[in-house]
Parts: sequence; structure tokens; C-alpha cells
Amino acid sequence: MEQQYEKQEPLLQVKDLQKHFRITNPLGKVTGHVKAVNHVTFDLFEKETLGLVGESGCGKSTTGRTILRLTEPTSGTALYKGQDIFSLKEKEFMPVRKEMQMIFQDPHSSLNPKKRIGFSIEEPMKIQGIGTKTERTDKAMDLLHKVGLRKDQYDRYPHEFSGGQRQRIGLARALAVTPKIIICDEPVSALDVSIQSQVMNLLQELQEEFGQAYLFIAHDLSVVRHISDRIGVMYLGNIVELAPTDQLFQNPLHPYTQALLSAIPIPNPRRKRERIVMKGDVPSPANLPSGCVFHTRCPYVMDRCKSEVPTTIQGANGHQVACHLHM
Amino acid sequence: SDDAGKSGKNEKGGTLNVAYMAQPPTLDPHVTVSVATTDVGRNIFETLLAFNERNEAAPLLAESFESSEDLKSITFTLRKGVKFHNGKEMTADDVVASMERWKVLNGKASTYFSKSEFVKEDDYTVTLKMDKPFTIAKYILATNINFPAIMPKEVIENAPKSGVKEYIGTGPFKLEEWKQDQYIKLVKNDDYQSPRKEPDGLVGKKEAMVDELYFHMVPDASTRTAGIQTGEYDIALQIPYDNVPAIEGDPNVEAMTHPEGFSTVVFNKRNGLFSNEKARQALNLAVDKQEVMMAAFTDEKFYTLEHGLLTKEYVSWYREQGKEQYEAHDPETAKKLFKEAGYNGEKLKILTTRDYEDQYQIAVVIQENLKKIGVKSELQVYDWATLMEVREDDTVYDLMPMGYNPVTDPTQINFLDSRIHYTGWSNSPEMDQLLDELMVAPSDEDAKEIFGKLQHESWNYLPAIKFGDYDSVAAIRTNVEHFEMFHGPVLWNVTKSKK
Amino acid sequence: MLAKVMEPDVAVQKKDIAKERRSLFIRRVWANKMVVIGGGIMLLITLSALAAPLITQFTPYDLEAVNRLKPPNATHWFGTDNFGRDIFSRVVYGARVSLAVGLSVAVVTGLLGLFIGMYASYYRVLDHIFMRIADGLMAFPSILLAIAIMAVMGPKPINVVIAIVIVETPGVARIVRSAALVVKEQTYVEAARAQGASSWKIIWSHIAPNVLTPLIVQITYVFSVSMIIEASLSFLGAGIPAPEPSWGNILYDGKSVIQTAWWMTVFPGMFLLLAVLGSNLLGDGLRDLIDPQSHQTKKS
Amino acid sequence: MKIYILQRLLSLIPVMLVVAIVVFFLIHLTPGDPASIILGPDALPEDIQALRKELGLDLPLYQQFFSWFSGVLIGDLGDSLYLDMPVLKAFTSHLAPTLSLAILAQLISIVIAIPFGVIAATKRGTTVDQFFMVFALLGISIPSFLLGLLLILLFAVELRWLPAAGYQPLSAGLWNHLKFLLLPAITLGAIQSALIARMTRSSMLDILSMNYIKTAHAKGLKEKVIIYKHAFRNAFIPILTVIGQAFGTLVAGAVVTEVVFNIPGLGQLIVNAIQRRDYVLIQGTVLLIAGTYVLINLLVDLLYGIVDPRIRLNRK
Amino acid sequence: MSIQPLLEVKHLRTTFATEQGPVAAVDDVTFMVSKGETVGVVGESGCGKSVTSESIMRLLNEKTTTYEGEILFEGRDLLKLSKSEMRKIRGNKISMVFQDPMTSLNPVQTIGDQIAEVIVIHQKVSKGTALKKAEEMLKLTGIPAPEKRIHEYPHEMSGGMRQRVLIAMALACRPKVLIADEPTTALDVTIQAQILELIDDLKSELEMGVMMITHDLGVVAEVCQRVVVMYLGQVIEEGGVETLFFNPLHPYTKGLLKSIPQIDGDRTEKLHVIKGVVPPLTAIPTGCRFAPRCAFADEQCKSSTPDLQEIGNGQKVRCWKADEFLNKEGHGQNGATV
Ligand SMILES: Nc1ncnc2c1ncn2[C@@H]1O[C@H](COP(=O)(O)OP(=O)(O)OP(=O)(O)O)[C@@H](O)[C@H]1O
Ligand SMILES: Nc1ncnc2c1ncn2[C@@H]1O[C@H](COP(=O)(O)OP(=O)(O)OP(=O)(O)O)[C@@H](O)[C@H]1O
Ligand SMILES: [Mg+2]
Ligand SMILES: [Mg+2]
Ligand code: NI
Repeated sequence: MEQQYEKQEPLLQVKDLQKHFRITNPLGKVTGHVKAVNHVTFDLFEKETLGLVGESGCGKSTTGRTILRLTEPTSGTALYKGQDIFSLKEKEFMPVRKEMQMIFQDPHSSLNPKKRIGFSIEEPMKIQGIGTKTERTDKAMDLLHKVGLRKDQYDRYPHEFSGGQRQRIGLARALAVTPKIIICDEPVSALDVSIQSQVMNLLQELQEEFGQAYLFIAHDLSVVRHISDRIGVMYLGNIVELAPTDQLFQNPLHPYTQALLSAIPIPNPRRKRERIVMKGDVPSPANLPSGCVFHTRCPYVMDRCKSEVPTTIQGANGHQVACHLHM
Repeated sequence: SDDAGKSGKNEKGGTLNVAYMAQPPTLDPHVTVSVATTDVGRNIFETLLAFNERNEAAPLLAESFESSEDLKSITFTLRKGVKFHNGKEMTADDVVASMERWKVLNGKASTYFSKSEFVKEDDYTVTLKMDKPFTIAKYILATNINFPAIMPKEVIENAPKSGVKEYIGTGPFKLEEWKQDQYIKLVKNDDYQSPRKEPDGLVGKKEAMVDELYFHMVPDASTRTAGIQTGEYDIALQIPYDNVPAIEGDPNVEAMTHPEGFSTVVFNKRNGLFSNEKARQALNLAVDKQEVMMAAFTDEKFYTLEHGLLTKEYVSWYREQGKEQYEAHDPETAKKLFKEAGYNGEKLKILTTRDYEDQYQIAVVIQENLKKIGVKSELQVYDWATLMEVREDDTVYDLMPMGYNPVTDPTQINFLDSRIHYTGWSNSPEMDQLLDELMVAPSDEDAKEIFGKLQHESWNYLPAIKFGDYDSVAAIRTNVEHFEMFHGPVLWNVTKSKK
Repeated sequence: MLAKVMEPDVAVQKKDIAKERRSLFIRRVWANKMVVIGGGIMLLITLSALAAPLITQFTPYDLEAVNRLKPPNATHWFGTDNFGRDIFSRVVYGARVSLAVGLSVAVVTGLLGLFIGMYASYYRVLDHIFMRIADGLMAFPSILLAIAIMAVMGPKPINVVIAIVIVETPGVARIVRSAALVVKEQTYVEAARAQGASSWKIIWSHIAPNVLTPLIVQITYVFSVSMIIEASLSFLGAGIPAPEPSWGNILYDGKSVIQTAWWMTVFPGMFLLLAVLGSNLLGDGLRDLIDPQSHQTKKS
Repeated sequence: MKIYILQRLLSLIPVMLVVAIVVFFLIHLTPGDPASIILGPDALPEDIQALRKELGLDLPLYQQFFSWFSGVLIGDLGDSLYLDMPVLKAFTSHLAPTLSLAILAQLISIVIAIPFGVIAATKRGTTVDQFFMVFALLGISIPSFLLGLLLILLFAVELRWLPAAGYQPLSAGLWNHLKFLLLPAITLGAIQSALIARMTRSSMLDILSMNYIKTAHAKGLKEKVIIYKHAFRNAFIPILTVIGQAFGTLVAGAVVTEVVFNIPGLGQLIVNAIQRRDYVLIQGTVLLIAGTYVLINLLVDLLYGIVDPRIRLNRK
Repeated sequence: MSIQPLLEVKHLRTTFATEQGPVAAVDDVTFMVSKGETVGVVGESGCGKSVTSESIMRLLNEKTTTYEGEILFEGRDLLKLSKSEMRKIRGNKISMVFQDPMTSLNPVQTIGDQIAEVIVIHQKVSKGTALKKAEEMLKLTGIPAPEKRIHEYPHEMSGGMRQRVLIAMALACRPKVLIADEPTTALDVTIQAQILELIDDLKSELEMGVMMITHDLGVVAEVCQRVVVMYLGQVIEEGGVETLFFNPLHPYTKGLLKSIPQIDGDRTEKLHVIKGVVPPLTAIPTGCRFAPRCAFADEQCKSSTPDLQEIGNGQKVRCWKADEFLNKEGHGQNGATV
């Protein structure tokens, strides 16, 4: 389902988002800053799934959390339906919260262990003042059913559920207030393959039924590829490449994307590929390299990469890349 | 019991360790009524007069003294060759300076002697000149608390208000070191000039027999007991009565009882139920004095049921008046009297402290005795410092058990005199009148006669109820000889053998 | 795709599950020796304290000066004290006071500590203020505080409680705070925030239930410690104002006669020891019990 | 590092201010009056009034506070009303016994508690574990005045091994110094060791379930090596906090124990000062104790760095 | 068979004593590892992979664990060795690398000390020599400037480096068998590729047998020669890597292979789902353990337990219907869409 993005008004526009954390040692002394998100710009359209991939610690979750204002951004703007949500007061932001929900990365810690799951699912409705007590209970039961759980599990505690089931409870909770956008923060990476496929299928089905937009964060490219319409590739807090899914896989432009694609182990013993093995480790986000952040590991590194920050260029079909090779 | 030769008794030298309860605030006897200051200070400082064994005022630094015919002046002849610890000889100048300072600083002296003056006649003669006849002046001058120590004139002149900083006296011991809250160390005064007569109470021959004398500050009574048993201390004062069996069971330690004071309960006579004389009489009838003394002092060995405000020890002052009232015990009448006094079920407040366990125990017994006749009461227990302040408030208490050190003359009994505004606030013009008469009585005999009337009046008016006299127990290692308690520990002439 | 008809056996199943859970819980309680022993001890002491008038022949106040310091005998099972009062009844009535002090201190410090700890963990500014005050209070000699409070406010049992509460609260608040700081970072707290839950709701509905475990352990500790502190305050003359018996002041009375009247120390001492042991066992056991996750094997 | 220490020292200021205000008003609002204490129980009201005036106690409270506090700011804590010395001198002379006692007590408790805790943790759930933990609990179930007295009766009165009470400074010889401190140190140590043993046990249990302990097993190391070399050092970090805090409270004065054993330490100083309502001394001592307490905590925090390389301050 | 088995696990059953009674986390596991061979052990979370490996090392809590069966290493049954004999084997003849490099190193010891420690105890050399060796091992694993690194603490290194340190530690005594328990799950793909390559290189160099535990079939496909598939504490299928990927017989293996999204698969297609959930160990189904989730299960499957039977070509499978599948579909038609 290719879409003509240029003509559509984006639901969410994120521009130049930055988030830096202070690092303190255990005794409370500030020792530096983690530049978790440095330069993130993307649009999210109605009913689309935008994948966000990148290695662990590259700032994917932080991007998602900042958009929901679970942590305050250092700089940048985010327009939801044209309204800058970063400038809203917490009270004014409340109605927007209803339309933007999140599924969290870790199914084990995202549910309050001391609360029955029914409570957890009803809570967002209660907060937003939706329905009466019984209506909410009915809706929660209904949602449980939708995500493939039994209604009689309504008054169980989280520890009685498996990881996949908890992830579905998280999904049910996100759906409770009929959001327009769901930020899915690695909703399947903690799950087993056999459960992973259940959740992914469910996400797709629900999107077809309700038409939300997903910001789908993951680090597993094959998973993201399966579900996304477009994919953004992040490296050390920057989106280095963003393109429609098929285009990205057929014609990866950024050397990092290329290396990443080649490093994914393929479950097929007959296909031994040419792997691009990169030197070195990912630099620490507390100590970012100058110029292009990828230059320390890039096989094609040039002199200007070390000093000059590449700008993002717009290619055909909305294929964006930030690399000096493609200037 | 001088049994020399047997185990080397009467030896000189050594260190004597005394376990003492609390540290004195200062060693300057002029500025404080602290007993601790007396107990330690009397080894360093001496007075013109002091008490002999019969509790009469007798000369100490004075060779002799003499009252004038009109009883308006007393002339003291000083002993010659008495040296201060700084080597200077004591003369009339020092005496006048010291006595004048004491006269201002001692509360009672400033009342009684405010218009009197100490005058130097010559280097060894001083006269006290008073504005009116004052028979019992000598008792006040011989007082052992807040006593008129004789110090060098220079020290007096340089002294700050809070007390002298150089402790220089004429006594048998000199101050060597004062380690705050740990110990006070005295050493023998080799140049000491002793009176020549035989030892007699606090006067007569005095000699430091040990080289060093330590007062260890040991606030916890159990620790004092344990310490005397282990031999860390040679003398331990104020041993809990209940520890006496343990002490007596120890062959190396013996227990010595000595008069420590008398127990009373003081009434708040300004406010509340006990402003009514009837209520005070009711209480007197309600409380079983035997039970009170038993509870506080555990055994008849340690107390005497005694009505006299100045007891038999003070041979010459002893009077029978009041005995009848003292012995009366009749809860039924008490109950009636309470009702007549207007008692209607309110809770009486008994103020007390656990810092003096006997007072506390008396409070408990009073409470129980009152309960038996249907009078409700509650204990208000404070720490000592707080109690001292609280008791000045005439609205917060009805009763307060109090212990007093033995007094040596009637003027020292605080609750008799309305004009000193002592807690409890006595207000009896009759007693005040008698006190005034007593002070200017033409002779000792007359004074004592008047005291009999005063005691009688006191048992009628009941500014406080006396329950009895009590003893305290000191524990002494058996190798310590000649130790006695007389208005406190007497530590000169004490020897310690090596055993 | 609305609610399908409930499967018929769901209701039955639900009951079974509840029953099974209950029986599992009971089994776990029984299997947890600490809870059984600790709870048993505490129950016994509490019951005897409550039934004090029934099981004693004397009131704890009846004086009998002639009968003072009698060793245990048929009438006075635990002997008599220095006023001739029956030690057995004093110990049993003393349990009331001591347990009441322990309990009220535990409850009040628990609530205060929870409250302060929670808000300190949640708001940075409050954290600084509370923790500086806590530092100050902790650096403050606690005995001084106690004596001063008793002196200012009068010697009443309630003031003993207040004094101990002031001394113990900073510690509890710190424990709560550090536990809450960990819980605060949990994803489910963030999830609640994402839904727009108010701070109040997040603090009390999401964080608080999850700091109960360390709190309970700490509170049982405070419970026993406060009985000991009360005893020490008695020693310094600032404890429960007698003649009200408490284990602390019975022990203190007994101290001076320890060489001649062991019964004045041994019996209240034994009860104190039992109560401390019992409450600590109970606390440790409860921690294991209310924390079902601690029983589960680790997940992937 | 230096900056860090400086910051920590600066944070002392608010703590001290809190303490100063609290102590001043607490103590001045407390009934009781130094003048009447100095003059003794039979003193007359007029005398007491006169002395109050002399001591400046008749001024309005805020005026007294400012005159005291302005002195404190320039380092003058004033003179004790009762003891004939400046507050600072009284504090330092009473600090030594307390410090000696605290150190000895701490050593004793560590020596007892840590093996107890470690063994209990490694034998978790067994009778050994339960026995040790009950034993540790005994330590906190006996009021220290009682334990102290029992120790005196046993070791001093019965066995005559050690003196009953008192204190000798270190200058009187090490043994002379120690023999007076041993019994009180055991009394205090018993309480502390109960806390430390429990902390050691739970901390060890946490560490023993860590992955790197499994790694150590997989290396083929002996159980003992794993427990003491790998597990204990890691478990020591939270234990250190408890020890630090315990030490802090010990220094703030083990009042009861000091009274029972008659050790002239800070605890006795403060109790005596309270009983005598020696305002200046109380205020000054409490301030200094609070300062010492904060410094000890700082020291403990710096110690963390030695035990745990992750917290080293001088590294990036 | 020509290859010499280094490590043979035979009918291993590991039982834990728990509150709910005894629980057999591993039940009848049989496989072997030969010299120079990498055997992959796959299966979803909780199926007993780690318990198997820790049973081989005997790392499980002695008090609550009982082992049955045999674990033969160089002809000796490890389960019968004394504790001290076992210690001589651990870290020396058989080494292990754990899943999470962030928590598997002692945070308060320098990494040099940690590596040297294992050398000192097994080779009885001095600390200095051991440190030299540690440095060599670090160099071998490709850590730059190892002479500096040995003085550093774990927290000063990135995840990939820490995993290399763990590998260096495991290989320090040149073991015969390396057990790698999910060595790369905590790492990024690009670093994972480096580590897998490293293990593979070292395997050839040191001629080790490697037991590679993972649930990532991609990893298996890249590095293993043979694969063991586990389900609920049992081996349900075993065979050469190609056989297993292209001719899986057990319905679980097939389902597993199908539910992975392929990097080059058809995106519009729904992912395959294995219905149902893994039952808890306390409620193991009678009969075939997979039967409740299996589309082909019949009465026999539900009532009696199948054995692990040899099909030929080194392939073994635990399924009553194995023959049926073999005949019906023949080799080469199932499994991953290529
Ligand atoms: N609250 C925080 N304080 C300090 N640093 C943080 C905080 N949250 C995240 N970081 C740091 O920011 C960086 C980006 O973190 P983030 O969680 O966004 O990564 P991610 O891409 O989601 O990684 P993963 O795949 O592991 O979830 C990391 O280095 C992380 O350590
Ligand atoms: N000590 C134990 N006591 C009881 N049950 C245990 C114990 N250790 C593991 N188990 C159980 O044994 C089963 C197998 O666990 P194991 O750790 O081997 O799984 P795994 O295959 O390694 O999973 P993962 O991929 O998550 O590491 C699990 O159900 C687990 O709960
Ligand atoms: Mg993330
Ligand atoms: Mg595992
Ligand atoms: Ni597909």
C-alpha cells in the first residue's frame, strides 16, 4: 500500500528533536551528558506504520518517550495535527494523551505487579473520564477478548501471565482510549518467535480495524520490514536514513544501513552472504564523535566526515539520507 | 579501732579513690548551694567556724570567737601561721574580703547580714558588727553548704561573678587537676596547719593521710556498686539500699549508714485544694508515714520515724512539739476532712522526678494512700532540671515530695519562712513572727525554746509534712580506715593500707 | 465482535481458582516457619496483654511494702518488686504499654515515613528539603530530642511515642524513598504517566503499593526498636511515667537490684526479647509472603 | 574530586542551620533553667534571677539566638555555663573516648557480624542460618543498660578480668586504654552486629544470585574464593552504608552505655549538659556532633569509591 | 561414526525441588558434541536450554537439584565426579560463556585479574605470568590495546568488549568444550556478527567442540553444523543444520521456522502462528508434550509419550507421526521459504 505522502497532511511532525540526559554518578555528581537524541526529524501520517530501527541505545525509546512528553525534550518541536505539543501545559496536553498511546518495551515491568490487569486496562479510561464504571469494565473485558485473552482473566495479576500475554494486555491498555497514534516501543523484542508472530499479526489486524498510525520501534530489521510502510534508521541519536520499506531494502544508501542489513543473521544455512563487518564498537552517546557520528566505523570514511556534520537530503519517493557520500 | 601493726594500718600515702555521684558546678563554695561543691570543697577550703560532733558551731580557722554582751557583734581571733596553698599566710584582710563576698553571694547571709559588716581589728582579729542582736549568727557562719570559705584577698578581688577560677584555700588538700565529668584530683597539702585539738566533727585535728585523693564522677549507682566491689574505688557514696546485701556479702567491702536528710511532701499553698489547711491535715492523716519511709528507704535500718525538724542528732535543738500530729494516722477522718476542704473528685497533681528515686517512690505511695480513701491523683514525672522550673509555677501542682539535707539551724528550713518565696509558698504570719523572735532571742536557750513553739506551729499549719529522717549508705573497702560521714564525707585523717 | 457468551464453566473455574489460591496461600503461610512462629509469639503476647485483668490476681499498682522483693512463689508467680507489687501483673499489664508504644510508633512512623519518602522521591525540591531535614534530625542526638520533647510537652506516654517517632521517622522515610526511586523508574509508572495519570494517582496508586515490602520489614524493626528505646528512656528518666508499668521501666527498676532480685530483670527481659524476636520473625516472614514474585523462578 | 568534597562540605551548611535553629529553640523552650541548676536545689528565687541576668538569659529569645549564632558564624561557640571551659574544648576532650569506643565497638561488631551474615547467607534456609539470625536478634532485644550491667557483673565483679567502669586515655598505655573500653564496646557491638549481620546476609543473598557469581563458578573456583573474593566485596557496598550510619550514631553518643560504664564521652557530655541546662554547651555540642556526623557520611561516601570502582570520583 | 564424541549427554533429567513439589526442567535430553563441531541448541524461552548447560557444568544449586542420566566427557561421567574433580574441569576442560555480558563480570575486579584468576587456578602459574596470558587472550579476541585494558574495570567497557572478555576468560585454558549460553542476545547485530565470527575462528584454531545455545534461528543457520531443538524440557528433534532447516519433521520445528519473519519474505502475508501457549512445568501434558498445540495430534499423541527416534542421516525426532510426515511430504518440501 504505497501512499502519496506529499499530498497528505501529516498527523505528527517531529522536527529536529533533541534530548540530552545528565549523567550523574551514584553519589549525585554530574559527570557529563548522554546525547540520546540529537537530530531526529520525521513525519507520521494517518494509518501508516513508520518503523524506527537502530542498535540498542541509539535513542529509539527516548524519541518515543519524548514525543509523549514522558521526558521533556532538550529542543525541537512536535506538531500533532498542526499543534505544537511541546509548548502545551500538562493540563492542555491531557486531551492529546488520549490520542497518543504507547506500548512499552519490557512486558515484565510495564504492568503494575500489585494491580489486577483489569484495573490497568481501565485506568486510562478512568483518567480521561470515559464512561461509567460498568461501561469501563465491559470495555476492558471486550478489549481482553480482542487481544486474544479470556474475559475471566480480568481480575488476575500480571505475574500470572506470560510475556506475550502481558504485551497484549499492554496493547489492550493502549487501545482503551481509541488513540490515533500508538507508539510501539519494541513490542515484540522480548518475546519468543512463536509469540512474536501472534502479537505482530494482532497489531496488523487492529490497524486494519481501527486505522491508527503506529510508530513501530524495533531493532530487528526483519520484524520491522514485515510491518512497516516506511522505515527510519537511527544511529547514535540521529536518523541517518529514512525511506519506504521496499526501497530501503533494495537500495540502502547509508553505509550504516548497508552494514546493518548485511549483519542480520538469516535463518537459512544455505545462504552465506558477504557480510560487511565493521570495525570497532559503537561510540558512547556520552562522548559523540565529531562530524558524522558514524565516521569512526564507516568503511568509506572521508576527511570531511570527521569534521562536517552531513545534512539530510531528500531523494525520490521520500528517500532521505544523511551522508556525505550522497551529497 | 586503732589496731596498728596488724595489717599496717595508719599507713601514710597512697591514692584514695572516691566514687561520687555528680560533678559540682564549681568548687567556689561562695556561689553555690551544691552539695557536691561542699563535699569536695571542704577538703580545699576552710571556714572560721564549723560544726563539731554535737553540731555546735566551733572554731576552725579561728583560734576562738566571742559574742559581745549585746549580741550585736562577734569577734574572731585568727590562728597564726595558717598558709594558703599559694604559700601566703592567712590574715585578717583575707578573712574580711572572703566574708564580705560570701555575705553578698549567700542568699541567707545577704538577708540576715545585709546591714552587718566584717571589720579588721588587727592582722589576726576580725569583728562581725551587726545592726541588731542575732543569736544564731554563729550557726549561719558555720554552715557547711554554700559555706564562707576563706580565700586569699587577691583571688577574691579578681573573681568573676560566676565563681573564682583559682581554687586556693587553706585546707589539707590542694586541687591538682579537674578533668571535667571524669574526676577531680586533690593532692596532699604538705604545709597544712592543723588545729591542735582532737578531731571533733569537722573541727579539731585534720591531716591528709593519703597523697592523692580522687573524686570520680560516677552517676550510675549500679556502676558505683560494681566499682567498689572490683576495688576500683575505695569509697563509694550513695549505694542503693537494695545493693546493701550484696555489699555486705563481700568480705572486702563494708557498708556504712549515715544521716542523709529528711523526707517531706511540700504543699502548694497558693492554689488548689491544699491552700486549705484542712486538706493538708487530711493528707497528714491519710498517709501512712511508715509505709512511705519503707517504700523509699526499704528497711528500718535506713530510716527513722521522726517528727522533729531538727532531729536528735542536733542534741540541743531537739524538741518534742508536734509529735502527736506526726503520729496521727486516720484515713477515715482524712476522708471526711478532704470532703470538708472541698475535694470533689478532681485529680490531684503530684510533682516528682526519677532523678531522686526516693522522692519518686514517696510520690507513688502517696498516690496509693490517697486512692484508698477515694482521692484521685496523678504523677507528673519530670527530670530534675525541669522539675526545678516547674515547681516555681503555682498552678501546675498540688503536692511535691522533697528531700532536704540535714539542717543545722531553723533558718535553713525553707518552707517555714514565707518571706523567701520558697516553692509551696507558705503564708503564716505566726511562723514568720516566731522566726523573727528566734533570731534575736537573748540567748541560745531562749532561741531553742522559741524553736519549740515554731515546730508546734509548723505541725499545725503544715507548710509541708515531714515523713522521717533517712540515712544513706556509703561503701568502704576494708583497707580504708577512719573514714566517717559527717554532713558529707570526711576524707582527711583517712588512711588506706596496701592490704 | 462484542462479548461472546461466557463459557459456562468460567464461573465454576473462577471459584476453583480463588479456592486454590487461598489454599495455596494458607499452605505458603504454614510453610513459612518465620510467620508461624513470629505470628504465634506476637499473638500470644497480645492476647495475654488484652486479657490482663483475667489472668492476673493483682493490679499492677497494689503496693505492699512489707512484701517487697519476694522471689517467685505461689501467689506472686514472678515475685514482687521493690514496692511489693506483683511482677507478673506488671509484666502482663506492661505488655499493654510496651506493645502500644511499639505499635503506635510503628504505625505513625510507617505512615509518616511512607508519606515523606514518597513525596521526596517524587519531587526533587521536596527531596532536597526533606532529606536535609532528615539529615539534620539524624545528626541530632536522639536522646536529647526525646528528653527535650518530654520536658516541653510533659511526661505522658503519648509524648514518649512522639519522641520515638521523631527519632525513627527519618530512617523509615529514607528506606521508602530509596525503594520508591527504584519503583519510579519502572515502566508501569511511566505507562501511568503516559495515560495522563495525576501525580497523586501515580504516587499512591502505582508507586506506594510497590514499596510496601521494604516498608513492612522496616516497620517491624521499628516496632521492636521502639520498645527498646522506651526502656532506655526509662533509664535516663524520660520514659513512660510510672507507676504505669512498661517493660522498660520494670527493667529499669530491676536494674538496681539485679544482684539480689533476678526475677525483676529476667521476666520482663524475657518478654521483651520474645516480642522483639517475634516481631522480627513476623516481619521477615511477611516480606517473603506478600512478595509472590520472590517465590517464582526468574523469567527468561 | 576536590570540587566534589567542597560541594559536600557546602551542603553541610543547610544541615547545620537546621540543627542550629532546632536545637536552640528546642532547648530554650524546654523548662528548666541553668541558673537554678548552678545554684542548686535550695537556692532562692532572687539569686536565680541575678544569675540569669548575668548569663544573659533574661534577654528576648531572638536576641539570644542572634548573639549566639553570630558567634558561631565566626567560629566562636561560646563557653559552657557549667563546665569551666569553651564549648570547643569540652567537645574535643569528650570526643576522644567516644571515638575510641565507637571504633572498638565497630570493630567488634564487624568481626562478629560479617562472618555471621556471610555464613547465614551461604547456608540460607538451614538451621545454621536461623540460629545465626536469632542470635543476631538477641543483640537488639536487650536494652543496652541491662546488657552493660550484666557484662559488668560477669566480667568485672565475678571474674575480675576487667574493670567495672571508668576510662583511661590512650596516653596511659594501650592496654590500660582498652581494658576500660572493652565491655562497653561489646555492649554497643552487640547491637550493631545485629544490624550488620542482617544487612550482610541480605546483601550477600542478592549478590549470590548475580550472574558474575555463576561466571566465577564456571571458572572452577572454590566456594570459599567465590564467597569471600567475589561475592563479599560486592556485598560490602550496602554493608558499608549501614556501618557508616552505625558509626555516625555511635559518635553522636552512645549515651546509655557511656553512663553505665562511666565513660566521659560525648554522650555523657550531652546528657549532663541537658540535665544542667547548659544551653551554650548543648547548642555547641549538638552542632559539632551534627558536623561530625555529616563528615563521617562524607568519609563513607569516599570509601565507596575505594570499594567500588564504579563510583571512583576522579575518573571519568 | 568417524567423529569422536567429546561430550555426550544421555537421558539427562534435572529435577528441582520447589514449593509445588519436584519439577523436572529437563527430562530425557540426549545429544553429543564432537571435536571441532558447533552444535546449536534452540527452543523457546524456558524450554530448558540453560538448565541443560548448567547441568553439564553442575552449576545448579546442589541442595535443590537432582540429576539423573549420564554426562560423559572424555569417557568420564561428570555427574559422578567429586566436587573438587568437577572444579578442575570447569573453566579448564569445559568452559562457559553466559548470555549477558553486562552482568556476568565482577564489577569490582579488573578484567585482567578476572581472566588471570582462571589461569592461576588451573595452570598453577604465577599471577604475573597469568596476567601476561590474559593479555594474549584479550589480543586474540581482538580487543585493541589489551595491555591497557587489563587494568580496567568492566564498567569502563562496552557490551561487545565485555563479551569478548568473557570469551577470553572462557578460552584462557584452551578448553575442549565451550558452552555458549545465548552469548549474543544482549548485543547489537553488528557486534553480534563480530562475536559469532570470533567464536567460529577460535573454534577452528583451538579445535574445540562448541555448544551454542540460542533461540535465534538465524544465528544457528550461520554458525552451527548440527542443531538440537528442545521443547518443554525435551529434545524433540535433532539433525544436521541443513536437514533441520529444509526437512524438519516435528510440527513444532516447522512452526518455529515459519513464524519467523523473513528478511526477504512476502510482506503482505500473515505470519504463521503456533497456537496455544507453552504449559507450565508443573502441568506437563501426558503423552506428547506438544500434542495440545499440535494440529496433527490424535489420541495416541495425547496418551503416550513418543521416543526420540533416529530417522537416518543423523536426524532424530520425537513424534508419533514422523513416519507419516516423511512419507507424505518427502524431503525438501517443507520449512523455510527460500
Ligand atoms: N533517563 C535516562 N537518563 C540517562 N540516560 C538515559 C536515560 N534514558 C536513556 N538514556 C540513555 O540514552 C541512550 C538512548 O537510550 P534509548 O533507551 O532511547 O535507546 P534505545 O534505542 O531505545 O535502546 P534499546 O534498543 O536498548 O531499547 C542510551 O545510551 C541510554 O543509556
Ligand atoms: N532453580 C530452579 N528451580 C525451579 N525451576 C527452575 C529453576 N531454574 C530453571 N527452572 C525452570 O526450568 C525451566 C527451564 O529453564 P531454562 O533457564 O533452562 O530455560 P531456557 O531454555 O534457558 O530459557 P531462556 O531462553 O529464557 O534462557 C523454566 O521453566 C524455569 O522456570
Ligand atoms: Mg528502547
Ligand atoms: Mg537460558
Ligand atoms: Ni512474511
